[in-house]
Amino acid sequence: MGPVAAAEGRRAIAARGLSKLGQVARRDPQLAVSVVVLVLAAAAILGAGFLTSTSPSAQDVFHRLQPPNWAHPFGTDQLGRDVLARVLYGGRISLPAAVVVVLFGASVGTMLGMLAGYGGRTIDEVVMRVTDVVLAFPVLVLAMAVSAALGASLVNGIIALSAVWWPSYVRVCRGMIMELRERQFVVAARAAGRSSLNVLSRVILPNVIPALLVMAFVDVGRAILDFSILSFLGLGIRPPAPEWGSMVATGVEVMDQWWVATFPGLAILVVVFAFNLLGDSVRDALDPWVSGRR
Amino acid sequence: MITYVSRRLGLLVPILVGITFITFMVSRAIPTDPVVAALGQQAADHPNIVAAYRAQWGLNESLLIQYLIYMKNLFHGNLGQSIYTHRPVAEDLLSYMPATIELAGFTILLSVFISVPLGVLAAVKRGTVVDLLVRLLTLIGVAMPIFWLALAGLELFYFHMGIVPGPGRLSPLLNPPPRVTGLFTIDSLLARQWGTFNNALAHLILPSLILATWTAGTLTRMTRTSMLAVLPQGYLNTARSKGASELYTILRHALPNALIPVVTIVGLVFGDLLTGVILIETLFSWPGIGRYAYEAAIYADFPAIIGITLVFGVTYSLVNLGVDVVYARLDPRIRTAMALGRR
Amino acid sequence: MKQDNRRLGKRQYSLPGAQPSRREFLQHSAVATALTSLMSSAVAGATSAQAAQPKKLDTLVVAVQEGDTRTIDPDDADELTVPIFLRAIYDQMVTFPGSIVTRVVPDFANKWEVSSDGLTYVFALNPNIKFSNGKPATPEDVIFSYNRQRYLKGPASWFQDGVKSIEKTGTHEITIKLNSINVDWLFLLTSPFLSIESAEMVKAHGGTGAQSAAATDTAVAWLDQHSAGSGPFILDGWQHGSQLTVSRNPYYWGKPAPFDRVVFRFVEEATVQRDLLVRGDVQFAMNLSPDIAASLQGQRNIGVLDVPSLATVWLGINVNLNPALKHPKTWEAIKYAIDYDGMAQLYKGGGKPIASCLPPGLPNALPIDERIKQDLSRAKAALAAAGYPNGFPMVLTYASGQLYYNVPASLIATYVQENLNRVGIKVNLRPVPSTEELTEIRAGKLEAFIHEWGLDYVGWTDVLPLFAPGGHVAGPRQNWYPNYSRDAQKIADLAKEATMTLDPKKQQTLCWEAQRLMNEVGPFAWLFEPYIQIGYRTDVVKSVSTNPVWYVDVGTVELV
Amino acid sequence: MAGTTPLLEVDNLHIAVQVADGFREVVRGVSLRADHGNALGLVGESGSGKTLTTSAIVRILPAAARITDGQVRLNGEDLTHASARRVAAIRGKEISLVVQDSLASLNPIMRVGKQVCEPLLLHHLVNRKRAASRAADMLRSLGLPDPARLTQGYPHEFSGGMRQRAMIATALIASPQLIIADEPTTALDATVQAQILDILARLNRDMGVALILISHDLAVVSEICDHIGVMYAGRIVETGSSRAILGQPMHPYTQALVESVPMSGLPRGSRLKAIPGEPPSIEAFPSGCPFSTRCRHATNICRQKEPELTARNEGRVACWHAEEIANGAGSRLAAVQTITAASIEGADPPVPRQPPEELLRVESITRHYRVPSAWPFLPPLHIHALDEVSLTVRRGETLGIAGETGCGKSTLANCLLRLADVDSGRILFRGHDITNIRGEELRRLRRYIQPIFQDPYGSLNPRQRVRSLVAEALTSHGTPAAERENRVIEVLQFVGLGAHFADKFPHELSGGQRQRVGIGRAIAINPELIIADEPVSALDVSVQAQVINLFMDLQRRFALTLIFISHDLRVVRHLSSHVAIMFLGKVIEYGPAEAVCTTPLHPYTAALLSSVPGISHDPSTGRLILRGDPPSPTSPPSGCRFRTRCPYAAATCAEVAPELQRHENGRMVACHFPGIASEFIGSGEGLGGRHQSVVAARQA
Repeated sequence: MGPVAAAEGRRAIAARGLSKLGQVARRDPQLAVSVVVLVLAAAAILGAGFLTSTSPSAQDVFHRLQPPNWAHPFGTDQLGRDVLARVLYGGRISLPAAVVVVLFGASVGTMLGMLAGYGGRTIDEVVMRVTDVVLAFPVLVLAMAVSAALGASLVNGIIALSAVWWPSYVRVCRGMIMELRERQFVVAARAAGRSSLNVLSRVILPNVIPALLVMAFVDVGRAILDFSILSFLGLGIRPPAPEWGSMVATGVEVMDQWWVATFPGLAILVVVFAFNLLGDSVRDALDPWVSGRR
Repeated sequence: MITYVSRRLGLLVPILVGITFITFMVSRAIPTDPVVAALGQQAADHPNIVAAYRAQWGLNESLLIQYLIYMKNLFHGNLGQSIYTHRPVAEDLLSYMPATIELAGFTILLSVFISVPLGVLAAVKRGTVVDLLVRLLTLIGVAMPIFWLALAGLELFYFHMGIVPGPGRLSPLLNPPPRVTGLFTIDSLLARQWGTFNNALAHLILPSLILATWTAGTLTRMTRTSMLAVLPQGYLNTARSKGASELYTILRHALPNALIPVVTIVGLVFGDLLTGVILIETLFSWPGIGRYAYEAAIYADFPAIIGITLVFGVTYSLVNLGVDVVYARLDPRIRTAMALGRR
Repeated sequence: MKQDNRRLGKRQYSLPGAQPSRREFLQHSAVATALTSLMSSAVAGATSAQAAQPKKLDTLVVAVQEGDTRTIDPDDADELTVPIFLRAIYDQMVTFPGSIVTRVVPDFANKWEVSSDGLTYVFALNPNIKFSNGKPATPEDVIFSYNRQRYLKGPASWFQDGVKSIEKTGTHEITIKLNSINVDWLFLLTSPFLSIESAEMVKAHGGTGAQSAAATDTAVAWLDQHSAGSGPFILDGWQHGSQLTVSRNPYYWGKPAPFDRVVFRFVEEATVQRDLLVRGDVQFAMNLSPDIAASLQGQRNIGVLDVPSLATVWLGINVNLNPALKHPKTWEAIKYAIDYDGMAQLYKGGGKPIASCLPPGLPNALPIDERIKQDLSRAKAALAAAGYPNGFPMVLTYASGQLYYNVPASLIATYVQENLNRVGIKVNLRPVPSTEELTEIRAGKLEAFIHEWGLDYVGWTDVLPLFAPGGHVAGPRQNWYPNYSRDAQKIADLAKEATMTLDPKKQQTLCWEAQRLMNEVGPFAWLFEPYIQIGYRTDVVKSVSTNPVWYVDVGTVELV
Repeated sequence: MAGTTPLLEVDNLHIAVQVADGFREVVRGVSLRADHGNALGLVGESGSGKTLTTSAIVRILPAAARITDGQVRLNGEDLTHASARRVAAIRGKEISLVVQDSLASLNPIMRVGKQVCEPLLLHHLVNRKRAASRAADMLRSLGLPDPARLTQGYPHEFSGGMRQRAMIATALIASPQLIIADEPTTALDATVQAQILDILARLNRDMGVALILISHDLAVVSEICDHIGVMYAGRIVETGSSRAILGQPMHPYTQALVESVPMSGLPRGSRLKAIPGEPPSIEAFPSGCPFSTRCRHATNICRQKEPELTARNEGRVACWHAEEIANGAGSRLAAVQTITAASIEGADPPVPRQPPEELLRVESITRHYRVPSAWPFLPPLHIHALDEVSLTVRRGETLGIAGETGCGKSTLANCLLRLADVDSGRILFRGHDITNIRGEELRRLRRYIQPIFQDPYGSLNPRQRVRSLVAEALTSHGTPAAERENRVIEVLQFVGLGAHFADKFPHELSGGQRQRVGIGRAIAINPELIIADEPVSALDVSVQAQVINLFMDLQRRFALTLIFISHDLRVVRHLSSHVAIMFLGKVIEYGPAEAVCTTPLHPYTAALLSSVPGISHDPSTGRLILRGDPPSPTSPPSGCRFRTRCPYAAATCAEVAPELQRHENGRMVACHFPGIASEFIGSGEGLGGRHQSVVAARQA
């Protein structure tokens, strides 16, 4: 199969995916809800400047810890900063950070998984042993250790999570490749005279990637949550940058002023929920395979 | 089976070596002076104390040698001294472990008791309002930032409503039961201290309920999925064709089969649980490894962090080994495969 | 004695601090605020209490952070969390009269004489004191305790460094000779780390005061679960992460406590401590955050005690790293750019402004109205004079997760950052784990930092000389040495002279002059003195003595 | 018919199934009767509604299906409206079910014994202990040698045949009056299928249990049923006695079904009368007579109005043209017989003077699989997939390879395709040793050898369009794009798909269409050898015939050399010039197809032939029914591997493994007593008696 055919294939997949999505949306209000929520959230985060004229870092200690009011719909925090502005601008950190973590983890994991699944026994053994080691790490403890070692900052938080994010992709990717290798259409592709690299890149991968994409989708939600945990523990980000987890953490000190912790907490809940909902629907619609993730 | 287990245990060794190696190297990446960190300022000013310490941990040697020395000490049960608590890490771990085991164990129990009926119900009533509700609830559970939920829960149920006891493992007015297992519930039962038992149990409820929002969310979803996979199976129709009632068919034929894959998920969920434990123990003043881990991370207390990763790693691996063994006990197909393999 | 008292900048729950005395109240000291507020609220509680059935309380519960408590052995411990426990079970040679920390009163010793050269101290011991095993105390017990601390070579052994010899010079008399003059030595003896335990009891469980103690002493573990003291309570046991329990000492020589037991319940979260207190599950909450304490003010049956910590939080500048920060004018800009009054909004009752490195509770502190106040035009002028009219970038390091007592470091740092940004100084905040921060500060590697200095013992000599050029703090950490400038040399000389001066009046003049000069040309911005805010149940507790060292002396609690 | 109440009466049953946009009736007015001692067969292709109908009898319908009209009466009692409790009380006790997939139908984690006796316990017929012994008894009576072991074991530990017997035991244990067997032998090997059918026949005959047997295979049904109903698109289109249905089918569909099976009588290579098109999907039944779209007799009325089932001759038929067709077609049976006679005389392929070039030569290749155990770190299992197999294929020949599950035929295919490596031995293609070639050389070989796979679903990449699938080999071997496109169209048209199929994705195709794509892909590059592994076994009967015809077109048009692998000896025989019979990794017989199939030399070949459910079979003649199941390939028996199942095995068989030895007429056989069984096959009656006595003697 030449590049033309490959392109065709990809376009076909995309077209199929889209039409499938369209069908699902009609039948599946769940999907519609999640998409709407995410689009609204994205719009709010991107358009933060339009929704509020307050800077997320502007302090006013003489109006600190004000309950929600017209000037500050979500109230103010300990330094008198506007919680609404911080929640909105915080999304600009939480979301991209999670996406980067998942992108990194997914690509590294997929590459290693391909190596393990297609590179022969020795490579497989080595990769899988290393993966086992990282898998046996409690994710958060390792991330905490990395973060503690490198110091708290956005980049280090991302590094810390990325460092522990890839193993599940190795496992899934390897498992799928191992299974696909034995499938008849792959055997058929070999019999047609494709080289093994060609079989991997043109036949196996296109069948692996959609499943991994769905998995990555769900993972963005998880990554937001984990990043917020890291920040909550004071390891994810430096002040005064707004990040949802760290905002909840500061709210811990002032539980009586419920708004300080509640709004960023809700932001996490809503966005992660929407991602899970979305991943769920897409998974059901596109690929029953991913559900066997292990 | 025995060979299998011992092989798996053997495999733990490289995993543990890997874990300690990585954590050790990470710990050496930070600029903290291990001597100052471990000994404190006063001692750090005394050259002979410093020299003795450096010798004990080989701090003048190369990193690899330091690691080997660390492993040698580890082999003798010496994990070093915690920078934060100033106590030997091994001693800390031992004293904190039971609290975590109790919390995690209770959470798993609670999750299973919540998830299995919910998951079965949702699967059997697939597509109905019940199913939708269960799915929404579990999704919310999975998406919930539990540190936030914990705070809200404490504020609401303890502080405002007073229907659960406050943080900690036991009311301050009670003495812990005589230590046998270190689990207050079990120890108090052994000592027949019913009041203490009730109190310890009451203290477990809120933190484990909150922890369980995560685990139960995942488990319910798995139970549902697994049950949905079992429901169309031919043997259920076989059972019905034998004259079995619907309830009998679900409970005796479908459920046992559906639970088998769920068991393997418990192992995975356990990983999440360890994460949750760090947050919940910190927020609930629960004197366990999770809180220890939090403090250790905050203070870059690497001797403790290595110890904690070891404990977590071993626990995680052991739990998953146990899960696989249980899995094999439950599923005769796997058992056969193992028996064949041995031959 | 150049110790960082904070070994590692732990979360500052417990610091050595100001303290209370057991029975004696003075109304005149600067520290008396806490006591007064306590008394007034106690009185209010008592009068308006309409005698709400004084239910009999037999267990006093104190919510406190366990922190880094490593041992309860008074000769081995040095952690800042321990004094509250030690004070409940042991006596010291002398102690403070209640909350007053400017003079000492008898405790183990009835009376004492100091030789004119200030090197020999003769103590007459109180013959009525008995240990918890019923045996009377003797000079041997003192000697044993001090020697054991010295020879255990634990982290607290430096307390004995200045001691040349200890001898029994009578049935109830002991003579201690020092190596050199220490104007604060009697104050040092109040430290709970210098508690006196029964030689007989400790020896019976493997303790020794011999030179080989470091290798042969095996009593530490026993002392973690038992006590051998003469204080109002006996240690019942200590469960890590859970609680520490003491019960009434039947042989106590003073007034017996009005309850049987005290449970120190370890609760790390301030909100949780608050919850426990409000619900009445505990009678004291030791670690309230300022906002929580503020929210408790005026609540029914709840009182809040503000106890000065005698610690200093300051912004320190290393005069040698960032080129912009080599110029004293930029220091001045920083000092005048910070809005100290606004900061007070943040720490609320959890702190008070300070005028210099010496908190107002210590002798020789600069009067508080001489403190620096925000002056933006002066700050900008200083920047221009330094050649940075548009400001400059700098990195400000602090210990992430640390609390200055109960004020989060990150809150203060974020605030300072914004203040400095207003005059154009672009501050990049750098939170690091406290261990790392301490390592880097000690190595003089941080161009600017916010840090807290706590006392090893109550005495101005543990502060001022260290901040003077070339001192333990100013020298290695900030690279500010006497040869930096003529003013620096002068400050160093003034400080040195003060420590040699026995005349209080002259001492004070010298100290004030040094502090004023430091405020003018020093690389410091004094931020505040943290306060410990302690919540208590006014429906149960009538009065208690508080103190910067052991915060609450549970032996002095009077019930309603 | 009237007067007595029949045991079971299905009356005008309608069942609707929920589809994307509402309910669709998929069973439309089916009526049936079953009585004690009767055996009713229901035949139909996938989607004909036969399984739904029988499920509805016991009210075990899929969640999406509803009974919309009609009644099911058991001894006069209406089950369609009975309470769930009442129906449950009848299931297992009055009516039992035996279904197709015994592995899926047994609870994998429950001991077999417990499952067998469960009906007794559920109906509170006996106590637990007694139930267990009854289960063992029942299993023993079904000819299972060691019932105790079976009852204590789990389903996966046993072979398909044993499981199916356990299922039958379960169905029987509460002594029901009616057994419904839904495709009870479909997944089983031919020899095992014969065993199971034998059991069912005896039940019906000897114990008087009423039987409803459902199958897609008319041959299977005709073996034991006295009455047959043919279903199409949710209706019964014809019903009557077995003899009538087979001998004088009145409905064109029935006729086509009868003719589309390659029976022993048909001359090799003759085209089968395949039904065009595929069974209608339940999403859209055609209007009018649903068969009209595929019927060569269809007229306007057929397309407009659906015919009623009306009595005609002995049976009933739903066809507008039944009369003409019945008259026109005449007695097919007679025709078949004459053809048979003719073909046997002249069937021997013209023996070419000069044997054509040897295209492929296999010299004693051996392949042992290491199957990793299900758990890590356990030693792998060794499966003796191929043991010293030697073969020769000449240009233009079609070699058929037949054998049961696990005999190694697929492994052989993979080795020949060089998709799997061999442990020892040599493979020569056109004289070149290709045993160990790799890389570019191997890739070039692919141009000459192409595979066709069994599973039309699994063998096409779901992400590729038909065009790129068919062009795959061309692309890989550098054919220019323009030429490629032409070739794709050409090939698609040849395999009977229009050019417009090039843009479709596999999931848009039906099973038959997919398999055509699979074939087109293989021939696109004009290979010299095609290896087809079970290419028709996943297809519906009528579609199967189309594909077989396609293969014959291939042979004729391209003079292809073909290796055709199948478990179905009927198909192999029909297509092949030569056959090789495999048993447990060995070729045990080889020779010209017709000769091997008429005079088998190896008892196993004889047994395979004998177990083919033949429509023309006379039920009174005996069959060579083998004992037990094929032995495990992980530990083959000593000596002759067939001996444990061979009715003729002697002492020497256990000691000496027979070599594959030449026989006359280019035949080869690996047996110490070649021809011992073939005496019976040809000589008509009397055989059965002797077989059975031999079998009985061995079993005793």
